[in-house]
Amino acid sequence: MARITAGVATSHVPALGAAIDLGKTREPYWADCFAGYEWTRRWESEQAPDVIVLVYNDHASAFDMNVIPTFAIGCAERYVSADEGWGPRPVPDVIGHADLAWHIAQCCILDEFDMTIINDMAVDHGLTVPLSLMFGQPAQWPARIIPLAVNVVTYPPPSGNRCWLLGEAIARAVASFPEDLNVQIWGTGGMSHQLQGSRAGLINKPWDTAFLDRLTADPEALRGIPHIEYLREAGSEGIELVMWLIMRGALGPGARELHRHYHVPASNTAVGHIVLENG
Amino acid sequence: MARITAGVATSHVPALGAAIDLGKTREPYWADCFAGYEWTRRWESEQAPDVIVLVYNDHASAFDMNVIPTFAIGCAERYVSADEGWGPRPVPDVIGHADLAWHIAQCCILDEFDMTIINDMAVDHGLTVPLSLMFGQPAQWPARIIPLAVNVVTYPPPSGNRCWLLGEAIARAVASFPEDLNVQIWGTGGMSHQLQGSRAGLINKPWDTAFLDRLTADPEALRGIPHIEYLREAGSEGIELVMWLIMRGALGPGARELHRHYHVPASNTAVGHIVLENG
Amino acid sequence: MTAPRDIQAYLAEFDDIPGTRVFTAARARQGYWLNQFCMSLMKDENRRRFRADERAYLDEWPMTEAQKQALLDRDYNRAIDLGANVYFLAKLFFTDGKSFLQAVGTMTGMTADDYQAMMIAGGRSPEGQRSIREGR
Amino acid sequence: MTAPRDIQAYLAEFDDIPGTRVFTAARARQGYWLNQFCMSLMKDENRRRFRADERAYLDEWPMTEAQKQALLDRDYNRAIDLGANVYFLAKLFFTDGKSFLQAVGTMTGMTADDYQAMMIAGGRSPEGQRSIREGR
Ligand SMILES: [Fe+3]
Ligand SMILES: [Fe+3]
Repeated sequence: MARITAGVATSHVPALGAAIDLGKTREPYWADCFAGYEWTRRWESEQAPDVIVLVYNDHASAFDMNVIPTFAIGCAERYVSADEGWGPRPVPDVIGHADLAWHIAQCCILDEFDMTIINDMAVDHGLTVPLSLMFGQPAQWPARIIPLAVNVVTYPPPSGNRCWLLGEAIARAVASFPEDLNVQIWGTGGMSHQLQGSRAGLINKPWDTAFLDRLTADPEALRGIPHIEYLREAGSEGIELVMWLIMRGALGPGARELHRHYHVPASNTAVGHIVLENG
Repeated sequence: MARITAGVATSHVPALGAAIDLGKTREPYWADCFAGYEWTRRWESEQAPDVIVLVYNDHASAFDMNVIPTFAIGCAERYVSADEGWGPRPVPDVIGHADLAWHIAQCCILDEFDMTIINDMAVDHGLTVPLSLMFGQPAQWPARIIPLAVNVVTYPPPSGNRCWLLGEAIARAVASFPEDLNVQIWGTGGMSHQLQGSRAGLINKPWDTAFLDRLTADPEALRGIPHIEYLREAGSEGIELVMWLIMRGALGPGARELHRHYHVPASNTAVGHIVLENG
Repeated sequence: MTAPRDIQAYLAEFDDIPGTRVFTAARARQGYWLNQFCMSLMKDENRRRFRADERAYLDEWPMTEAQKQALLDRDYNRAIDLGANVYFLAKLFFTDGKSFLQAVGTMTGMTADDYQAMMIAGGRSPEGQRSIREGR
Repeated sequence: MTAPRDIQAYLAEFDDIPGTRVFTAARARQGYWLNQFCMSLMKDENRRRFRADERAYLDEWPMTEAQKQALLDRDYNRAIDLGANVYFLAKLFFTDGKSFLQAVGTMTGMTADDYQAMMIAGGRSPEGQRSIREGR
């Protein structure tokens, strides 16, 4: 039986990917930021998950203004890296797990989630930067990936509560998959950042820290945070944090914090990262 | 304030469109079938709805195997007729109501429906045949249309209950739209038909009749019909009837039957049609 | 919530319907390229190229030989067995200038006239066609 | 259900955030072609054509003159006022060989060095930046 063993959350700042691709991770600007992922890289190599349900948002790469799915689940065999304007990132193709992805898609639709099934899409930095952070620069990614793209660009995104509920539905679906698989779920994006206007560069460390604390101390409280609070407190792009709630909703109430990292800045963004053991 | 004044359901058999386009509606094969729409054509011209929320399914026209949205709402200004293999139907472009469509999309997402927003798509016979049935061959369609495409091709489609709940959410959304608009909601597809295999040609008049009866006599009972019952009783393509429940869910409990028509056959299909006054 | 929660039980019931193949994930995956080929026939240019040399056009798609042969033979039941869905196949029906009535009728083993006559007489009865297991 | 049900109230709150334009339906509609133009820069061929003659390439898109001028000027605040979203604009940043840090900094009125220094010092404080109405 497949089981979700852990949840991982991390920012997915494109500059982090560029720093890895260009071999700059030991430069003074980046060293502390990347140091916080070393624990996780060791832990991931021990854990060796078979499949990762990777919750991220497409940043106007696979989806333009013509098709805006709230929840899109990738059921393909393979995904290429998107060309976001400076050529595709030099990373391996992402190999899907079509059996489990279709299983989750079907279960979630029966569970009254209005999924969009995707069989062909390019994946952008939102998905590939977390892979690079956890796995470095391997010839091929060490796990199969199920991309779950959430609209957080065009308003309204799904509510935090809806994200949490989807996480619960994904957990039920994984638990009903007959094959014995070690599955992780990752939530990506955030933490506080704003990429526009006179308020650009906003960072709210106290709010981010409270968010990280509440992932274990009071996760239910996170479900009720309205969009306006993300926007006011964590900046216009901080809304990405609703995606962490899909990850958290998929874990049990007793999930335990194994590792945490918080660093300012990476480009315009507060980098946040946490590893939760399911329980 | 916008208000949903009526619900209309009808089959959307492509051959009905072809019969209209080719001027064959008075031929013996077709005359009785089209006669049942005459009452509605007069009624529609009196009603003069401003906007129609037109629930239909795309038949592998706008959406291929690469993108399969459960609920896709058209927010565009205009939609062209799809080329389904014999050239586009010679019908006017469909003019959207982007203000109301975006309003419904936003409200439904806040209401925790996981909509896919669409800004560019061609519309196939599922949408254009009902327009031809109700409005004939005008130079332009007399109402603005909000296409709502439901996946009933790749399994699982949404449950009947989920469709009903979406109808309720659409009704709340319309009621909160500030402009004074006469809005109808149409549910299309069905009734019993099967387009494959040795069971092709299946028609189940008693089951179809009971379905039509229950739309006013016991609508709540319709919510609970499982997919397998549609498949067994109404044929593999009879599953389209779940779309009628979006229409019915958008009307009040006291909706009243104004008109009904049932005819076998149109091509492979049992044509069903009903007009419900909201209440 | 009235939907069945157990996807295996949900899917298993579909195999109990006589002469019917439900377009499940398994079929959607098997028929992916076949169905994408059908979609390509929505463009007149592609219809022309297909008509000019069916085999050559089919060879541009990564389908199995069996899938290609089913399409060349217009053996729609076989195509559906191999993952086709009728709404995708419809692009081929229409490319051939056939109606749904004509094309679907070929899947029943009946002559076109007999199938048409059955439909005019009220269609195929659901009696005995609902469930293999229960014989109803 | 914790989500606000009243869409007007939901949207109205967004106007209370200093220096922030939320990508609502109204903005998405206004910026449709501008954003679709940006998407076109995901192809190297289009980036080359754009770089060779920006004005001519922009004229292929049904944008307003004001939208085209904002893009020619790389005035990203103005572009966002006219319906752009930053993730679409990013295709232009990258076409120009600029990072998010460089491009976003230009929207603050600060010099690139000052903006970079502010970020290294911990970023912009949210104090006074949360609500115009409440001055907090
Ligand atoms: Fe992001
Ligand atoms: Fe249909």
